[in-house]
Amino acid sequence: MSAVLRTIWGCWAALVVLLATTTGLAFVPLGRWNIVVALAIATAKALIVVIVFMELRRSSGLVRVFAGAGFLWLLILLGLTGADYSSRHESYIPNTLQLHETPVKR
Amino acid sequence: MSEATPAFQFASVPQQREAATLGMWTFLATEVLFFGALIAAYSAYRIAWPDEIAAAARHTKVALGAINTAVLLTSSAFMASAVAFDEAKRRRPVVLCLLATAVLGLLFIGIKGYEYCLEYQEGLVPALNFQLGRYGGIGELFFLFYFFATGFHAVHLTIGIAMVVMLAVRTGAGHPPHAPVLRMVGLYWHFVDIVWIFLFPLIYLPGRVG
Amino acid sequence: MRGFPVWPVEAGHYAGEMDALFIALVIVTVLTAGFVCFLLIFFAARYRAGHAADRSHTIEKTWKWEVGWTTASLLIFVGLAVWGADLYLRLYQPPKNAVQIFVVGKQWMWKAQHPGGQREINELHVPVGRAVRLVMASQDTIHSFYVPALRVKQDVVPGRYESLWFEADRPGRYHLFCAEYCGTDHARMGGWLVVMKPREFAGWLRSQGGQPTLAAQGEQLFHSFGCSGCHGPGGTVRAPDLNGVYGGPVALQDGRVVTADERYVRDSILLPKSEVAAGYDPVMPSFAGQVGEDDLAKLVAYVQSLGNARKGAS
Amino acid sequence: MHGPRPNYLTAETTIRSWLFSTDHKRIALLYFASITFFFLIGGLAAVMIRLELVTPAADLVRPDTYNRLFTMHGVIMVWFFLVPSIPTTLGNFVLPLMLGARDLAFPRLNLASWYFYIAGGALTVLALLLGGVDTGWTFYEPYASAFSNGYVTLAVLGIFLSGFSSILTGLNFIVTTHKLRAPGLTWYRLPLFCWSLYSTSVILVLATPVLAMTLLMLVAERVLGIGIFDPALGGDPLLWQHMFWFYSHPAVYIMVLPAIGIVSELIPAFARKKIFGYKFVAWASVAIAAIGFLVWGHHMFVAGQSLYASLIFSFLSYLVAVPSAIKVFNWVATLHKGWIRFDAPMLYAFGFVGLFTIGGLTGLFLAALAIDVHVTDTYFVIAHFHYIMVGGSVSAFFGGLHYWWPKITGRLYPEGWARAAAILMFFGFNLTFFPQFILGWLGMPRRYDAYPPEFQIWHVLSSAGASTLAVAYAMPLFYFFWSLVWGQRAPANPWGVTGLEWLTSSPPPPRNFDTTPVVIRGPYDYVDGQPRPQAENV
Ligand code: HEA
Ligand code: HEA
Ligand code: HEC
Ligand code: CUA
Ligand SMILES: [Cu+2]
Repeated sequence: MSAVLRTIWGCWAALVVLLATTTGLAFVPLGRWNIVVALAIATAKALIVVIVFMELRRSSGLVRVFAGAGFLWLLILLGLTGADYSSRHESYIPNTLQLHETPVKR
Repeated sequence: MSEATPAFQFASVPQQREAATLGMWTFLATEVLFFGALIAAYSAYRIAWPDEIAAAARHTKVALGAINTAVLLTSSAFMASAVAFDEAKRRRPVVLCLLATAVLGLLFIGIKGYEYCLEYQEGLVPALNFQLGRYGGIGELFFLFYFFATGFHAVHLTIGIAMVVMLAVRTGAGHPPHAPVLRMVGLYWHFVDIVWIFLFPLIYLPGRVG
Repeated sequence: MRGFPVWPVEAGHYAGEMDALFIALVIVTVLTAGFVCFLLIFFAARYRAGHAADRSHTIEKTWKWEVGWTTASLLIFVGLAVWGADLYLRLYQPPKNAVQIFVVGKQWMWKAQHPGGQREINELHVPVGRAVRLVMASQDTIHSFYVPALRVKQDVVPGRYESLWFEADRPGRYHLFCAEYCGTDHARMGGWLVVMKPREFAGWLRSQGGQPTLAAQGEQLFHSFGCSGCHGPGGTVRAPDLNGVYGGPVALQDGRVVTADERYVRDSILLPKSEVAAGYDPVMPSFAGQVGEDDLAKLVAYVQSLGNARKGAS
Repeated sequence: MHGPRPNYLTAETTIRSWLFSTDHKRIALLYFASITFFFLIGGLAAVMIRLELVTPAADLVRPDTYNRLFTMHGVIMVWFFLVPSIPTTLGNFVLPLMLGARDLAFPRLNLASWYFYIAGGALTVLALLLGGVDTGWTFYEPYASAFSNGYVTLAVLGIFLSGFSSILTGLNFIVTTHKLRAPGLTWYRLPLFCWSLYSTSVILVLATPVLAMTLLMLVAERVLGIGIFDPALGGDPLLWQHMFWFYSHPAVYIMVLPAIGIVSELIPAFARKKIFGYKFVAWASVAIAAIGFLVWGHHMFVAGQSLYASLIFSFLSYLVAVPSAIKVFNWVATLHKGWIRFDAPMLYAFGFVGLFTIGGLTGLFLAALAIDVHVTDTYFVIAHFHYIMVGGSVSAFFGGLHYWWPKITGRLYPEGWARAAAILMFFGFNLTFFPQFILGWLGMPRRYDAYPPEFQIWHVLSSAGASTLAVAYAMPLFYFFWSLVWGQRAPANPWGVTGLEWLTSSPPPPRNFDTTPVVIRGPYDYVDGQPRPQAENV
């Protein structure tokens, strides 16, 4: 019992520390790394919540698959949409630099 | 439905519990994509208009946001503790933890409401009194996403609070609903927490440097 | 009713290649669908209940078959995908010497502006045997420029330039449709593509009257919108000289390097803050809402002419 | 057995007992009545469309009316007919029976799902009555938010609500399939209909929420006037297309996978032979569901998305066709050395295989980038998807309906009439939609109420086909009603086939099985054309 509680509140402490870190780092100029760090820390926090609070470590494989599925599919949405957005205004066909179509950057 | 006899469509209580757990996780997967779609749209604009979004995001109240994150994280820890106590069959601490969870949830809503008030006064509400027109529409877009995302989150949280209070009352009055219910509510609560864990850096933290 | 047409007329260099791919696909379809239907009917007849047929030795080990038809399908599919993709990519590689025509779609008409300043509505006159590149914009919602005889189509999304190129190889009048649903008169948003022999085309251009060229009209606007106040000689603000900018690389404030194509010029006018040229202050005001698509085309044409002016020498 | 035993139909008779029933079989019938209603409305719109298109001029209805007709046709046929059709009716009815279960895992959610559906349908019909919507079923932006003057918000909210119905149904099926299988019923002993319903449910659950959120953004944009998708206000119209098709391409597999599942039941049942390559057919469903999420950009080849993205999406579209190929070849191979009978359900199955193959193969035309440039937004696309959705899915739906009709109602339908309808439907269908391939290749754009006269002949043929089709679709309406009153009583297993649903009486008792069956072998176990029951008798 108390061991479980210790884990829970230990994790809580870790979460709060991570929160402080991410808030603090947001004010440190890291260029484009700011967002990367922020999302990495958010992922770490989410993992702690999922694994400990939501007891994924004690759950069956099936439940784990379901827990992962939502996020995996979200990555599909982000990834393939990003495939369009990230390459839309590049010069996709070399040699025709000045005359081929390059849609608006947005 | 009591502990001993499962609902008619189930052969045993464990089967019923597994079904409930699986159902809850499936539901949460749908929720991931529900919020995820909003985040995807937001990300597309964030990539396209980094400066405008950063400029608008600076108008959010980062201190309040951070405090609120801490509040929600703490509530989650209490929720997890409630489940742990329930496993140990200790009713009083369960009720107390649930109440703490609910109170923290309400505190979150309160702080959020206060933020909304401030934002209203500063003229940051899209379509109502938006006054940050300098960002060529993107600032307003940012605040639309802001209100959409935090608003949906708040609705989810309110539902969570209602369920937690109900659980606390029933458990305190001596007839707790059977074990899966507490766990399901717990899963839901933690999920709402996770949504916020992502919203916080996405909404409050951009544009804090420079 | 005019008989049973089954093949669209061909009027573009691209149509032949497209038709070849189409025929290949039809052959694949007829062969596979024919094969499937033949087997369905054959088995149905031979193994109908009550009919005595040899039913011993049914196939038990299935995986050889599975692997067989899976790989066969996959190979055919990859072949078709590559073929289609190759042709598609070429559709987006206009030759450098293409004539450039600005096209604006709006509910519910197509407006075209030729380099010589000629304008037309719901008709587009082009010379045969000459690559034509359309730079298209929409004034309201999405439209789609479609000429079946050329086998080309391009959606025109508001807020940006889209482009399309073709080379017509047979004189005639061909349908021009709007293919993306755009409201009440979507079905009536269209007209004709008129492909003419070069001589006739030149005559047609002349017959449209002697207005200044598009670039010249753009130059006028350049003054009337006050662009020249900054960009012209003796401007009050330090702004880049636009001579020779078009077509070359531009270094941006944030370290990126972009090509100064029509998209860039358009964005510079409407969204000047999004790509600031390196070494300049972002003081250029946005002209969004003040410059319509028609005038934008003229300004772009003018900036283009400035670019060509310098490069023309090389 | 002696005396009429109470079955699920007769156990209770009040209206209340129907409207608040949590019995999956009754809910299936509630759904059945509702989707039939919507099919008729959608069909009526189709009839009006085809009438208008008989002549090149826009002479029957005004252009705005025409635009409202095809929009309501698409919206109703997709969201209120075909997406829910097979899962919520036949799936709802037979899935628990096939699993040897007494009900779905969450019966009350099942009922709630129907109410969501009805509420959504009511809103959409209201939008229709008030004057309709003119955006096309795809609600492309910025037209839908900034230009359309129809009741877009209302219709969109209707679709939004019906989305919850989809999600709840999917969730229920997933959990039920995982947790409520009878003893001995391992995954590889599941009938293939269960596999396909499971795969469908995965799509329902993972794709629908994205549509829901996207629609809400549309409402926000339209009502509040903020530019999420409208470029005039800083938004991006292509974002709408990405998010819409992220749902709507997988949704086309929602519409075909259950049909594929039914056909995988019918073919072994009427060939009296084990299905060829069971595991391949089963996993192909899962593969279609998963890969189907990766191809949505093939609707945007000329929309202005990046060329790189187009290349990826084209390639993946070909990949998703592979599992479909696997299915078709396995169905054909199943017939080899069977004992084939030609009852009406089997005729529909034959029709399905042929028409689905043609529809699918023309999908390959569209996936070939260059061809799509020419035929996108023409009648080629219209023909492509009607071949799969009407020729394929609706045929399979009718096949399944005939197949399980005796189980559902306890009555036999008149076989001769049924075969005649099936054959008429097949011919009517081809007459309606084959000319549209030619029209599309000729360059006839879609969503046109008026067109150049040289296209007329094909339109006339198509309209003639549509009237044939209307007659063919009306026939079952009559003889099914007839059979409810005068039809012969059906035995438990009228077709002499395997499968748990045939072990219980027709119609089944309220809780399906008197004792839970114990499954001893896989499905479709026929020895020399004779069935071997899947479970110890109940
Ligand atoms: C149930 C519905 C359904 C199904 C199953 C499919 C299946 C497929 N669809 Fe279709 N599609 C639609 C419904 C459907 N579609 C709709 C509604 C639209 C238009 C929406 C709108 O704009 O309004 C559309 C539009 C559409 C487009 C966009 C067209 C455009 O607007 O420009 C494309 C492009 O790639 C496409 C491709 C495919 C492909 C590759 C498949 C594949 O999954 C098909 C796979 C099947 C087979 C290939 C047949 C069987 C295979 C064999 C027999 C193997 C042997 C073959 C060989 C060896 C060659 N579809
Ligand atoms: C999902 C299922 C589905 C189904 C089943 C159908 C069924 C039919 N469709 Fe539809 N169709 C779509 C989905 C579907 N369609 C979609 C998504 C679009 C695109 C919309 C858009 O562009 O936005 C479309 C578009 C579309 C068009 C193109 C319109 C245009 O672009 O301008 C046409 C034209 O011929 C058409 C025809 C038909 C016909 C003749 C039928 C027939 O099969 C219908 C036959 C049914 C009946 C005739 C009803 C039964 C009749 C009776 C039982 C008689 C008694 C009843 C009464 C008197 C009410 N459809
Ligand atoms: C207030 C002064 C001002 C006015 C008026 C102005 N510009 Fe500019 N323009 C600038 C400055 C400064 C820059 C460089 C910084 C930048 O890219 O925004 C620039 C950049 C540009 C560029 C990109 C050139 C390059 O080298 O990258 C183009 C093209 C352009 N302007 C066109 C126009 C047109 C067309 C108009 C009139 C409709 C116009 N400008 C009006 C100040 C101005
Ligand atoms: Cu313009 Cu359709
Ligand atoms: Cu698709």
